[in-house]
Amino acid sequence: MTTLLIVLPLGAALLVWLLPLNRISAGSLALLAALVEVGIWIQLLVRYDFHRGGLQYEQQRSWFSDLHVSYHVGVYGFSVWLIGLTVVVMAAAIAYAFWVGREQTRAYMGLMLLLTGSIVGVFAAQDLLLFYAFFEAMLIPLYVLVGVWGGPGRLGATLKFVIYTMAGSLLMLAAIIVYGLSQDTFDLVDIHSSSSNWIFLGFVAAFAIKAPLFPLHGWLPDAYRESTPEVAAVLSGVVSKAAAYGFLRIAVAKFPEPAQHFRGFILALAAVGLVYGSLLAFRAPDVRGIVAYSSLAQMSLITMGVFAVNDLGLDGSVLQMVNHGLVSAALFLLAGMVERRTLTGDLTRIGGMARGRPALATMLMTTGVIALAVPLSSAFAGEFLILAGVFRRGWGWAAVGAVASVLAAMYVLRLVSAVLHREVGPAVSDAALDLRPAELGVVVPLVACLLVLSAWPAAVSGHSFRGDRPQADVNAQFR
Amino acid sequence: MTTGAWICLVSPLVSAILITLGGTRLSRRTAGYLATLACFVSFSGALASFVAMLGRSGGDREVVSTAWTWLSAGRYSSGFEVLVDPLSVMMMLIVSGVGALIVAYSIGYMDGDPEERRYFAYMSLFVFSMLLLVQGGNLLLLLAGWGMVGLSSYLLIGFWHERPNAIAAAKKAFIMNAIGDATMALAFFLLIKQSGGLAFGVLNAHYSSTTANLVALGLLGGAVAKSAQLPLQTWLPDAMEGPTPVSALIHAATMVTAGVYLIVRTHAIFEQAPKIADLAAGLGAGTLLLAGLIALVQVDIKRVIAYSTMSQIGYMFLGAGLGAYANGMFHLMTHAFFKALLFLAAGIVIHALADEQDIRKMGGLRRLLPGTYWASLIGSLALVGIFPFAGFFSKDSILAAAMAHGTYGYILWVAGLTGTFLTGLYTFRLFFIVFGGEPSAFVREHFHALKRDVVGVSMGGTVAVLAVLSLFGGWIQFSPWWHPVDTWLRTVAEPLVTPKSWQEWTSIGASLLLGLAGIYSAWLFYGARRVAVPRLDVAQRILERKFYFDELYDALFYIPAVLLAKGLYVLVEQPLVRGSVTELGEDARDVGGLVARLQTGLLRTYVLAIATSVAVLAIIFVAVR
Amino acid sequence: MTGPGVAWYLGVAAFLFATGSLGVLLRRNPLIVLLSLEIMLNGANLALIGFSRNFGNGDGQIFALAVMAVAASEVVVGLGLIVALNRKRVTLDVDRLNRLRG
Amino acid sequence: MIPRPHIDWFALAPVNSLLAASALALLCAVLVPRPWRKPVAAALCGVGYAVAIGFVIALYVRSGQGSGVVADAVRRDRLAELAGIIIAGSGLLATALSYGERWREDHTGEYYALLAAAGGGMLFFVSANNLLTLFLGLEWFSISLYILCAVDRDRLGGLEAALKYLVIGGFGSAVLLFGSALVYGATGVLDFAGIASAGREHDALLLVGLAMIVAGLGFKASAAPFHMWTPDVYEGAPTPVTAFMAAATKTAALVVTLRVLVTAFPGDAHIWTVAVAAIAVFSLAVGNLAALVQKGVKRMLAYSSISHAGFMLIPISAESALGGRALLYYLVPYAAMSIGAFAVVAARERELGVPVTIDNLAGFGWERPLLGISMWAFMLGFAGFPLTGGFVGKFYAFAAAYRHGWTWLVIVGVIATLVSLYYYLAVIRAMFMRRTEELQLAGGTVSGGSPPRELLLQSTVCACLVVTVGSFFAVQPLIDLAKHAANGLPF
Repeated sequence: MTTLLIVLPLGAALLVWLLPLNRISAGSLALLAALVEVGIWIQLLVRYDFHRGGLQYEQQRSWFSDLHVSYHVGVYGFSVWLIGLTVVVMAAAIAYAFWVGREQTRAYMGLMLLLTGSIVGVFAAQDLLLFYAFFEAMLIPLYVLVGVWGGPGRLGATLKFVIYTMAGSLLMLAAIIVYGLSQDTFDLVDIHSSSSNWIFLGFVAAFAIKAPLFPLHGWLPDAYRESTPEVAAVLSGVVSKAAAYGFLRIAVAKFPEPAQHFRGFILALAAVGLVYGSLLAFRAPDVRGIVAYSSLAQMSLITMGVFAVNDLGLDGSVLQMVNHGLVSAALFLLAGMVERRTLTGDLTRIGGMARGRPALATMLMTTGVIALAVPLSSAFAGEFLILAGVFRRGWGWAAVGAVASVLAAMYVLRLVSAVLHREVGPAVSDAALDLRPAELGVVVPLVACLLVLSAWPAAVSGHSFRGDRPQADVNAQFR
Repeated sequence: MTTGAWICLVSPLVSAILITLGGTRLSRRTAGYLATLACFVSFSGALASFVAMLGRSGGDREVVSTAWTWLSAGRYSSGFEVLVDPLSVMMMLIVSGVGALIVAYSIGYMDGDPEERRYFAYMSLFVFSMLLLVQGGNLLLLLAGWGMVGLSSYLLIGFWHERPNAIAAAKKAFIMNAIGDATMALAFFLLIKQSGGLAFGVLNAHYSSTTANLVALGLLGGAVAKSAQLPLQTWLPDAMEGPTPVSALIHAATMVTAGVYLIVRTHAIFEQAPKIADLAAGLGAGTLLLAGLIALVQVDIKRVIAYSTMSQIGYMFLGAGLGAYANGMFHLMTHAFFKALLFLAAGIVIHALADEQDIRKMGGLRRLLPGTYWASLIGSLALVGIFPFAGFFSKDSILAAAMAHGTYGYILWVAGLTGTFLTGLYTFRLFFIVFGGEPSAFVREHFHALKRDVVGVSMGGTVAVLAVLSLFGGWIQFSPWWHPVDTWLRTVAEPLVTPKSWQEWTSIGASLLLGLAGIYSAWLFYGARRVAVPRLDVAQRILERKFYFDELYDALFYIPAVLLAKGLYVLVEQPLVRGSVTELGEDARDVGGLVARLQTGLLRTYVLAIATSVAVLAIIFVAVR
Repeated sequence: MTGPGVAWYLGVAAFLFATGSLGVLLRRNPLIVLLSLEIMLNGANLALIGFSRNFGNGDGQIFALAVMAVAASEVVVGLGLIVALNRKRVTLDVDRLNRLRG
Repeated sequence: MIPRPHIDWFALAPVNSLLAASALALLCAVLVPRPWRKPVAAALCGVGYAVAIGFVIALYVRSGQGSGVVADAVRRDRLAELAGIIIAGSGLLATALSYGERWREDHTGEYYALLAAAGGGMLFFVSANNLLTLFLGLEWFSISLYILCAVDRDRLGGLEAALKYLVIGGFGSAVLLFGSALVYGATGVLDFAGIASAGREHDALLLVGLAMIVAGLGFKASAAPFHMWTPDVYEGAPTPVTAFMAAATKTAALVVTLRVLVTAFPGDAHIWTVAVAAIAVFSLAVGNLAALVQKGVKRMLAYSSISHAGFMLIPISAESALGGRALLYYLVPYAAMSIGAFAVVAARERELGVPVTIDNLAGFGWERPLLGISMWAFMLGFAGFPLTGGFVGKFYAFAAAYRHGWTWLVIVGVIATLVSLYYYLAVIRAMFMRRTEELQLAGGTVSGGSPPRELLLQSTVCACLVVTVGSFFAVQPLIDLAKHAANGLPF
């Protein structure tokens, strides 16, 4: 089943590329594939034995034996949730792209599917080299998606994005080689934990750039601004989670001592990033800027949770990964929908869009409110757990988090009211319609997921690690 | 008993969801009816559990019913559960009852607003959140409700979202409350660290004094933010930008008093941290004076009432902080009645004068709005605490409790009494200006009376009901002789102070006198206009600028934050973070240019290069052998 | 009878090789450059034959023979190229051959 | 009757078949009427390569353990045969690629004859077992290549390239030759095994000789600092020839380097491993940095081939069976990627009629999706992205370096890869992210309407694409091939 989850989108991508389809049929084929993917994931969710936990739906075939590299995939409890996030967000993104009607639809849809497959692969890979392969494979479609269909500044943005990311991943490659060869296996399950700081830093570099952590986020604003809304949604919603997953699955799980040794340092980076991102989001002049920097802040928060390395922090971070994935995806898509109507994201030129557009207002308000982690929302639950967890490592971290939560309220409300409230902005014409049914069909599922999670966050936080002891689970390297 | 509680909690949420999903399929009026119905259902649910509770003895009056595990991580877990005990039932009754009345009133007040549905959805959402706050079976849910009321208050203050002021006020309110939420959350983190859970039970555990102090401080932070006490009081007056019923429900009757409920609910921790408890009482006293003074110069009818709310909540904090929990809660209840009454009456006035709120343009409404005149008279007397109106019974008992608290208590007592005088003064200033004298030109021009239609009935009817409540609601308890509220709440929170009867009587006498004095002087200045209002420009300006708190906070927090953000962008983001990589790339290209320049295309250069490198290679080989 | 030691032969060979390479380095006429290449190769040949005699096995001499053949063909190709270039009215100067660079 | 050594004709069959093809092609240059000349000659050349491939594969299968042929002048072992497969394959592809090349028709016969001859020379070269055959093989294919560069006599660039190549190549082979002479002088033998067993490891003469041999081979592998001819020749030569050189010459040179160093000079490994590593680092630096600023695609690819010489010298410097495997594995996708890349360049060239620069690739990817996507894959492969064999190749190379204890070399390689991204991605960017409208041609003319569709060229590209991507998934079989080949060497 795991392999199916990975292969299905890839196959669909090939199909979309090879068959001479027109725009409609190509788009619907891709959408169909994405939805089937979701269906398969639901199967996985239902069949996965959360009580037993641990690695399930394993598959292993030797890739090249002399260095003990194998195609080894499987899912843990938290991988189930992250894969779910991926398939849902990708389905929404593909649907939106289909509705908007990107030119060269076949290429676009194929790349989106390819992306889906590789991201799922990242979350399912249980072999270091396979993980790396998928991790890199994500970059290929992203590069083209941003570079071809992106905005005016796309070329610079893509170049920066790729160079940054590759710098990190190549360090990771070096780390993987050293780590795997020194242990004479690349299997994430069998490989023993290491205490080498250098290897650890190699991995951390890659994930810290991908996440991103302050100050390695130089690629983020351009990439998020220049790419099409759905790609931005995927970037901040899903791709960044691959990094957080890496922190959790490799950096913390395989390097207990270094993780402890560098905890202060990384928590500090995350804390700075949290406040820094929130502040810059507060001054960002356009819708996407706010969301982009807020996602910098949120990823820092998640990293905090992971490196708290205790029950609360880990469970919270997994929950928050899912939340932020859905939230930022929804926000970017909504931003795209707003920009479609106003042709600009400049906050000074839009406003007052709530009047006569109840659907848009409701969606944006709901998502925004969840984004600022108002209590009783799933985002609040995640943030609460993370901060409670990191509080155990030192009250200062949690205090920073608390400050950031106030800042979050500030920038989200700024965003919401700049778009919806006050007098109507010059760029908003009365002809600008409310959300179309198709657009609702894209956003409502995401928001619905968020509301369900808000009613029952324990669904994720309580079903990510075996039993009730994530910490033990992590320290036992997920055995 | 729990079924009733669940019904009480869920029905407003259901109506909110229905109205949202229904959208335009519901007529505006229907939405109003739906919301009202839901509130009355939840009130009956509250009544049901109240009756059920009466049938039980003190010990097993506390029941927790868990629906599902809401949040869990590792060994920590919090259920989605309601706690039904005397305290929560009392709050349920107040919230759903007053809520129902005010929602009913809104049908009339909001009649004709294009976005009525949204309004009633928000209102139902608020009632749900408030009920969640008071019913939540553990601290986490309490915090959840805490935040949700903040949210719905934000939504309702900013209901008329095309008014920049309304939006600004809404943001301000939300962010001030977010600060409170944050401090509460920190307190909870500490609790989790110390005791591993957030059930109310953990509060009774014994903690080191530092822990207790910190936790209590965090909770107090939340309380003052929510109840607009010093130092986080500045948002409440601005919140009057919202529709009047909202001000009545959220910013007078229920939400802003949540701080008092919090202190009573978590009294166990405050009792372990007496200093913080005293601080709470002190803040209450300070606020009641501050607000009373500012209220003297306000010209916006709603703002005057808002400040009076602040000062009344000051009384409640005073009581709760001193450990006179029952008295605090009792005052909360009566205050809910008469303050709602005042606001709704003010609402009628505003409605009748085409949304004018400036009292300087009003006057002589006595003959035009007789019913409202009597209603607000009752309300004002109750507010000042004149026998036999509701405020009399509750306020005086608090003052008495203060006397029983030693020297510190006496200081607070004096403050409270001064407050009484101020209350009388500003309340009746408002009353005389609005109703006394002859109708002003403005009034004659704009006045239009209520008709006997749905609008009139919904507004007039609710005001009448509240008037009755403020008239007799206080008789439930007269602390010198009978005190059922005390006994009712005793199982939840044992009061720390029991004033002797002479203290009771002295404070009753004193406050009555001072209250009447206040009213009399108000009559001199504004009613009969015998004496000209004394003008002290400095004081006037300070009071009009509300002691410059807004300016102070802007200078202290907002402006630095903005500057910091800008600075970071200019100094860090642009040059260091964004620029660095591009520069690296440029450098690499430059080096590449140099290397490529070696490629002269001249054959002999190439040969030379090869020859030399061969020579070098050979020499090295021989050298290192 | 005995002649000079192998070292001498090596010396001469090296001298020839150096001369040839200097020729390639310094001369600008492609014909002379080709000539210098030949000299280099012949230096190598001399070394080979000298060593071969020294060791008394024939390998070196066979090698030398092969090298001569190769050298001849190389020169032929070179001349052909030069002729072709000349047809294009290019002055025979290797320093003019710098269209391809950078 | 004089005794003659036993001759294993089967072992020589590949070389001979190519020689035969070359001879026949030459004949048809005179006998076949002009209109038929091109197809016939090309067919002969192609058949020759095909047969050669067949023989080489058969040989690979049949020569489990290596054996000397013709009095040990030539070696028959799996190393030679595997290299032979790669070379002959590239030759076949190059033949297909050349068919569509537009130049004066009068010398096609000779062209294909030389192409076949060059291939034969390389096959002979990789199986060389002593210094004499080494030199002969080297000159054999070098001379053929000199002429191939100049085959289009109308293009001055070709002539200039050819002359430069000849002079510098001659210089290089002279160096190699003198080095061989010195080694002979030091040891008194010519065959590699003998040199190894002569026990003169620290003799100055031998070391100087070794240095010169390393230089000569590095020259053929176009490794810095012996690389300087590469960009000019690659740019000047006709694109199919460039493709052939890039793929086959490098393969031959690297394999032979591995063989010579390991079999003949194991005693001085401590010296030459460091030297080779240094050369590798130097090549990586020079190749990548210079490639950053190139405008012409062929020239850029030339520099990239220099940097790849660096990448593939890393495993040689590791001097281990793993290193051998890494090299032989890497050569497969590398050959495919270079031929494919140059094939795409050729296609664009024929379409525009002007040298291809990064700028005038604009929009190419959307006009010719197949070629565009293939080029995309090749560039990513060069850059070592997953889903291409380039990734696994780099991985193996670095792994070998790490096993040898040279983590620093891994780091250098990683940094080099990062730098290389700039120019590889520049190609993709031009092809897909720029619109055709942005394309200003310097005097060139876009052949209006639908560009020429060449079945041969496109199938060439497809074949390369298949190998490039396939080698990522089918690592195990390739590695097994490489393992058996490398085990022939005395590590």
